[in-house]
Amino acid sequence: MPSEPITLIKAIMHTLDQEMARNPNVIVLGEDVGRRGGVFLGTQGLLERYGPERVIDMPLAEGAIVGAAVGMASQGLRPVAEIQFADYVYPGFDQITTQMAKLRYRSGGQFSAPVTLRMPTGGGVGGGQHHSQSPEALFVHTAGLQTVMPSTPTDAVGLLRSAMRGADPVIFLEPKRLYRSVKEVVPAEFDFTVPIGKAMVRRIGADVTLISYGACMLEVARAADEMARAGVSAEVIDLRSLLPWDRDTVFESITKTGRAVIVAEAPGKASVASEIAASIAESCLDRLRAPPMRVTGFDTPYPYAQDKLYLPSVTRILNAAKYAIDY
Amino acid sequence: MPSEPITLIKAIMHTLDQEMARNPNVIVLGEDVGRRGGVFLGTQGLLERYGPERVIDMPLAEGAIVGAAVGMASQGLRPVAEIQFADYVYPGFDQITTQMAKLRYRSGGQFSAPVTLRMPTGGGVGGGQHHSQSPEALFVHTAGLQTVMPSTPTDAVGLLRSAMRGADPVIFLEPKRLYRSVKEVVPAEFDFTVPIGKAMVRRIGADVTLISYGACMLEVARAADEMARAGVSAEVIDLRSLLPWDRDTVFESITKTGRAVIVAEAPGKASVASEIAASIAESCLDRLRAPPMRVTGFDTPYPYAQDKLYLPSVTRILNAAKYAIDY
Amino acid sequence: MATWQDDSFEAFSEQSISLIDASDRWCGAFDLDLDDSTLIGFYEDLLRMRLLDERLNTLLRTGKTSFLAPCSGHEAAQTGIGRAMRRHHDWLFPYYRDQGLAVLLSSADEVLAQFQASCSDRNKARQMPGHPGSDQAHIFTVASSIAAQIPPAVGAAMAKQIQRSDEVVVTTFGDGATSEGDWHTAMNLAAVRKAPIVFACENNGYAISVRLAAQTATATIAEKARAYGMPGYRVDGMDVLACHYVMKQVIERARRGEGPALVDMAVYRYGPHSSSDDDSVYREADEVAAWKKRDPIDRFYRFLAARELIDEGADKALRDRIKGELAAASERAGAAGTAPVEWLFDDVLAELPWHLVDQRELLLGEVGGS
Amino acid sequence: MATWQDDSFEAFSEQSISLIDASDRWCGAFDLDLDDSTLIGFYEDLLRMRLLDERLNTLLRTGKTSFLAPCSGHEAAQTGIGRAMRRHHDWLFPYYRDQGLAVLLSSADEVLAQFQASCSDRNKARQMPGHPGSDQAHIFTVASSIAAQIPPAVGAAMAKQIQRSDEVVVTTFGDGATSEGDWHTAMNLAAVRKAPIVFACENNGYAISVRLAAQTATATIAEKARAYGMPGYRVDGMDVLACHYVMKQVIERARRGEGPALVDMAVYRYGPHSSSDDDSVYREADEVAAWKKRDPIDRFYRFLAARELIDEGADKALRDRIKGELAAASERAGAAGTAPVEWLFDDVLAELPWHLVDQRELLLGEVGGS
Ligand SMILES: Cc1ncc(C[n+]2csc(CCOP(=O)(O)OP(=O)(O)O)c2C)c(N)n1
Ligand SMILES: Cc1ncc(C[n+]2csc(CCOP(=O)(O)OP(=O)(O)O)c2C)c(N)n1
Ligand SMILES: [Mg+2]
Ligand SMILES: [Mg+2]
Repeated sequence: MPSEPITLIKAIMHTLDQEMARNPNVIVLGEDVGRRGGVFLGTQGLLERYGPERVIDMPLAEGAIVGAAVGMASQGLRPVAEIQFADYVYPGFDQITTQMAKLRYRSGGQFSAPVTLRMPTGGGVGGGQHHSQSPEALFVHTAGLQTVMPSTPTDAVGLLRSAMRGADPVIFLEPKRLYRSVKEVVPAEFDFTVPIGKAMVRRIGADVTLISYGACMLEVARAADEMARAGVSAEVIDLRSLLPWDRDTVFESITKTGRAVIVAEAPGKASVASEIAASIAESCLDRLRAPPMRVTGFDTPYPYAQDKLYLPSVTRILNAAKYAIDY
Repeated sequence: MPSEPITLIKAIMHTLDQEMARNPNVIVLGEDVGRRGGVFLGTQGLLERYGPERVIDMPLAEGAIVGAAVGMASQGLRPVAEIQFADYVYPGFDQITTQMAKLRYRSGGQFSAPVTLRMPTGGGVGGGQHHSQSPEALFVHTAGLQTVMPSTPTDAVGLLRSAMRGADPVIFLEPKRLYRSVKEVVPAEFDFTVPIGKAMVRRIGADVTLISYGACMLEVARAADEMARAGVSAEVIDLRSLLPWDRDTVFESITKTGRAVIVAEAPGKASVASEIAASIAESCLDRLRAPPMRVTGFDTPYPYAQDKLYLPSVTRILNAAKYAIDY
Repeated sequence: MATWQDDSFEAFSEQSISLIDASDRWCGAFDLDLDDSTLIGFYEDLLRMRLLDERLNTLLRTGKTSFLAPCSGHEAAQTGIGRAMRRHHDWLFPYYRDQGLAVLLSSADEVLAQFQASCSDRNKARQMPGHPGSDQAHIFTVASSIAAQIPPAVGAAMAKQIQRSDEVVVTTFGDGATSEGDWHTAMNLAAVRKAPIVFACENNGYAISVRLAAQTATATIAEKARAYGMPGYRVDGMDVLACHYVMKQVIERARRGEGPALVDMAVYRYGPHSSSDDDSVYREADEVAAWKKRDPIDRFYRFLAARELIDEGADKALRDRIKGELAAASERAGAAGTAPVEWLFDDVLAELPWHLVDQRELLLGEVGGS
Repeated sequence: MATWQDDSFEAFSEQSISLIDASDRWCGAFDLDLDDSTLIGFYEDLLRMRLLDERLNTLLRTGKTSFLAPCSGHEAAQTGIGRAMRRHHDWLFPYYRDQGLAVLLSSADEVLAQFQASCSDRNKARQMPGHPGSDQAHIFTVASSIAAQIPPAVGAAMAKQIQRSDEVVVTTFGDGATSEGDWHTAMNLAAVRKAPIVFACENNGYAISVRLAAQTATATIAEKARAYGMPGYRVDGMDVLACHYVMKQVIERARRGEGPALVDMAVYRYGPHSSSDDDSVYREADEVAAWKKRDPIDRFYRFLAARELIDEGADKALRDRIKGELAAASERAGAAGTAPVEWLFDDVLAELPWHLVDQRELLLGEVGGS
């Protein structure tokens, strides 16, 4: 790992590089992952270093990408497959749900599919309906998968290592809006990992808990700043893992604040935000001083002209928090 | 419509027949929908009556089935496409989310895709992981779709008519466990419809609201019976439409009972049950006397040997209701 | 004379089909049956496509559009396709690199309005640039997902059969698209149903950075038609007449109810994959230069010049006129204004359900809209 | 003599490949090089598959299994495939009608344990009957979804390349499966990567009720290989020797690194699609009867009898022995007991996350489990 600050996408690239160097079973596959180094440059330099047998430019077929990764994983390899944009995962969805998620279960544990499936997600980049989607709910709903989304370079390193070294498939969602927005020195130790299933309290507070993940952590942080200026103390939780999610950290915070605002840019209906809100309601009712509020993307296809308006804004977060506090 | 009592699957078959007779634009397509009449006989007799141009045995490819239906619908036809089991919808998932759900939006309303996409869902029939799934959450999460699931022959008629005559795509989920379990005389009037978005209060009660849909209505009814015997009065709501769902009916009931138990056999994480629970918590907090409880399928792939144990049992529903009442 | 009553061009020919030879002369086995003004029209179409890319690049630089997948190098294919179709009658199910073809079948106004996310975009500025669509011009609105237009295209063709319409469907896609599952499901379905559709591959040998040899083990896309029992034609995609005549043949064959065909047009992408791409990372400048020597516009200019249908002065005048027209269309698109906030919610469904009404209210409250 | 150093059988031959002629004699262009005990072994395999279906039908009637997709009529194909593979070395990625082949490669005990949802099922009784799998026997556990095994099969073959293993992957599927998108994506990928895999189609001319002519516009499945640049072979699937020798050739070719192949075996499904189907609705009894005249077991019996390798007595003794073995295996599966409740939760992930621990507790509380 470089000792200077690096971006989230560079953190991913370096982690892939290190893991490939360390473990000859690691294979990278996807569209344009070779000479092009990935359209976001997440696999830059890997082809040159590890050759075309381990860095595979795949035909344009997500079903083949996911399916081949499953087959490789079933034979002891450690594939890291890339879907160019999360919006294009659907042609591979059958392979995800039928094979990747269920292979261990249906074979009674004889076979497993420890694939790391990387995909850039989320909007705010002017990409319209097919370069902006956040489909995490579909994966969280599908038993047999683990789903994570880092919001910092350090977490990207730690979660990607956990995914690539773990026993089971991981949907590794990359908030593309953050790819180059933050730089950070990442831990140098080769054994540094972020365990799947653990959230991170980004800011300690007392009045309201803001729960989010991925790119929305930006707006959440800004909202918390504004609230601080107004004398409201917000606790900020970055979920990092969406399934399994860190119930303990969230419930502990709610016990303290009595208020929850869950922020995510995916459409709200039957979403991860719904899941968290429902769980809070189920388990923390007597500690709640206000309804658990969801601030999510609208239940429309992702727009183009109103790209920025679609995303949960700082205002929308503040309004929800204010509602909870004034309740 | 026959004047004697008919099953849910017959209700579907007769409705398709009537609508085909009435509207030459109605086309039925799917695997084995022709001579075989569908593996559950939902399209029995249609080929003989309407010929192979309007009743189309499709090649074994769900992407082609959904996609062709979208293309037909864009040209003014009214396709009713069948997915043989909901578990096999995934190869067609890209066509659903990319085309069917988004065509109207992305074309600014120039084109639309009023496809009715029928599929048998749910477990309890010994079908194991690929003949038992309940993927409604995936559709409810996808903006641009309407999703319904009838639990009675009458609602099957009414909702199918609404779907086939409406302006937009409808995911029409058929609880296969109920296909032949109940018989009912269905309304004879040709104009009888059940509007999409309206729930039905199946039983009026005061102490707790049981909210469900599809095949679980069976266990919910049994649970309500048992509760009645124990002196507890349960209100029972059959959602029928999962998106848009009938917020008014549900919230009104919660206002009265202060308690909600949401029952669905799909896995619970990021599910329709989560959505309803989160919405209740968000909007009815001050009226809640207990946490909104979810009784759902387990977050595992659908099992085989423990088929019946997977489904929300009467006991599990009663325990949740008891918890809410004793809270 | 080319007659469209029989298969004048042979399917699966060893050599790719050309009608303009190395010295830029007609080399068809039949007589050229297009009149002079039609030939000039072809040239104008070719030029308009090239100049459209130029205009779009200007709009990019000035921030008036945000994305471009250039069509330069594909003009002969797109002109050949468009001119073989009955305009506003046959249907196009295009992909994102077909702005040239879209202008030919609709208008510069329609396409530029889409590129500029203008209030005058028939598609209500719902998508990123390069995704036109027009019910009036019979163009199915583009979606970015590769091959996703192809099953609906077949469905539309099946609808035409059922409706006893003589409209034919043409769907276009790149070489990379042929690897997708739904390309296959659609090809297979079309052949089984003998649907009136033509599959036109703008085969530029790359899917972003991935070369054809990493995309498929066949030498051509044309031969893939064998798997479906339909004819496949390999065509010189830098030869507008070859593209046109082959497309015309298979479109009219489809119209007669004789089933679908696959046309594999060997073109080249002069520019990067898109305005977000850097193609120098994965291909050599030499290769680009070699292809440019076969430029379809230059070639056709020489073809016309040899017939004394054009000269430098006329060419210059034509270019100026087209540039003016494109600039004016772009002006009009800009002048129409931008999309209103409410459009975020319209058309999710024909009627907004309660949750969208609520969400619209929330947003309008926030941004102070109507 | 058949040598596997060259392509003895020609790809895309007009006629389908047979090695047993109409009078049940060897008609190969090379000498039969299987010794007598191997030939008898083939016959035993064929019989075991047929008798397995019989046993399974009995189990169905007595409620000891709940579902069956019979393999009767497919025995020559399945025996030919299985005998061409190196047992416990090469990998099978099968589909739901391959119980016969699975027994050949693993054992009757393994397969019957799966059919009976026994505690001794290596797959922990997780699926409906007819979905065997065995890490030990190198059989990838079946999933019901058509064609879903095919991309993973190619991935496994790619793994063998990377691992410098000489294991070859064989994947089987029906004619209907060739219409799915992922059949295509996998075929294409395998050819591009020259992966050591053989695609074996058990082409029975029906996908449930849908005839091949409604499934594809090609006359054979074999010719679809052309779209991928791999050889395709059309084989008489009722001729166990033809199935065997062709499979052997392409498996060894793949092992030598020469790439994948498609084998299209024309078989017939004697029974209904499955125990839930009524095939009389969509096909004529005549057709079934006509195919039964070409029964692969009868034919091979006569072939062996002509060589004096079998007679009625030996046949009867063999059948009795196999029946006994199958009955005993079924007994053992039954005796092992049924799956415990906890199995509902194991193996969702290697370690159960909190929500599954909670759910397991909930269920055990309800049913009074451990
Ligand atoms: C389903 C899907 N996967 C991936 C992408 C990302 N992507 C956009 S264009 C492209 C390459 C397409 O190549 P080709 O079909 O040859 O068309 P060309 O751009 O060369 O004209 C890719 C991979 C996409 N748009 N859709
Ligand atoms: C993706 C998918 N779609 C539909 C089905 C339902 N289905 C089960 S078997 C079958 C027919 C398969 O036919 P074929 O591939 O020819 O195999 P055969 O049964 O004839 O051996 C169908 C449609 C399925 N299992 N998976
Ligand atoms: Mg290309
Ligand atoms: Mg078959």
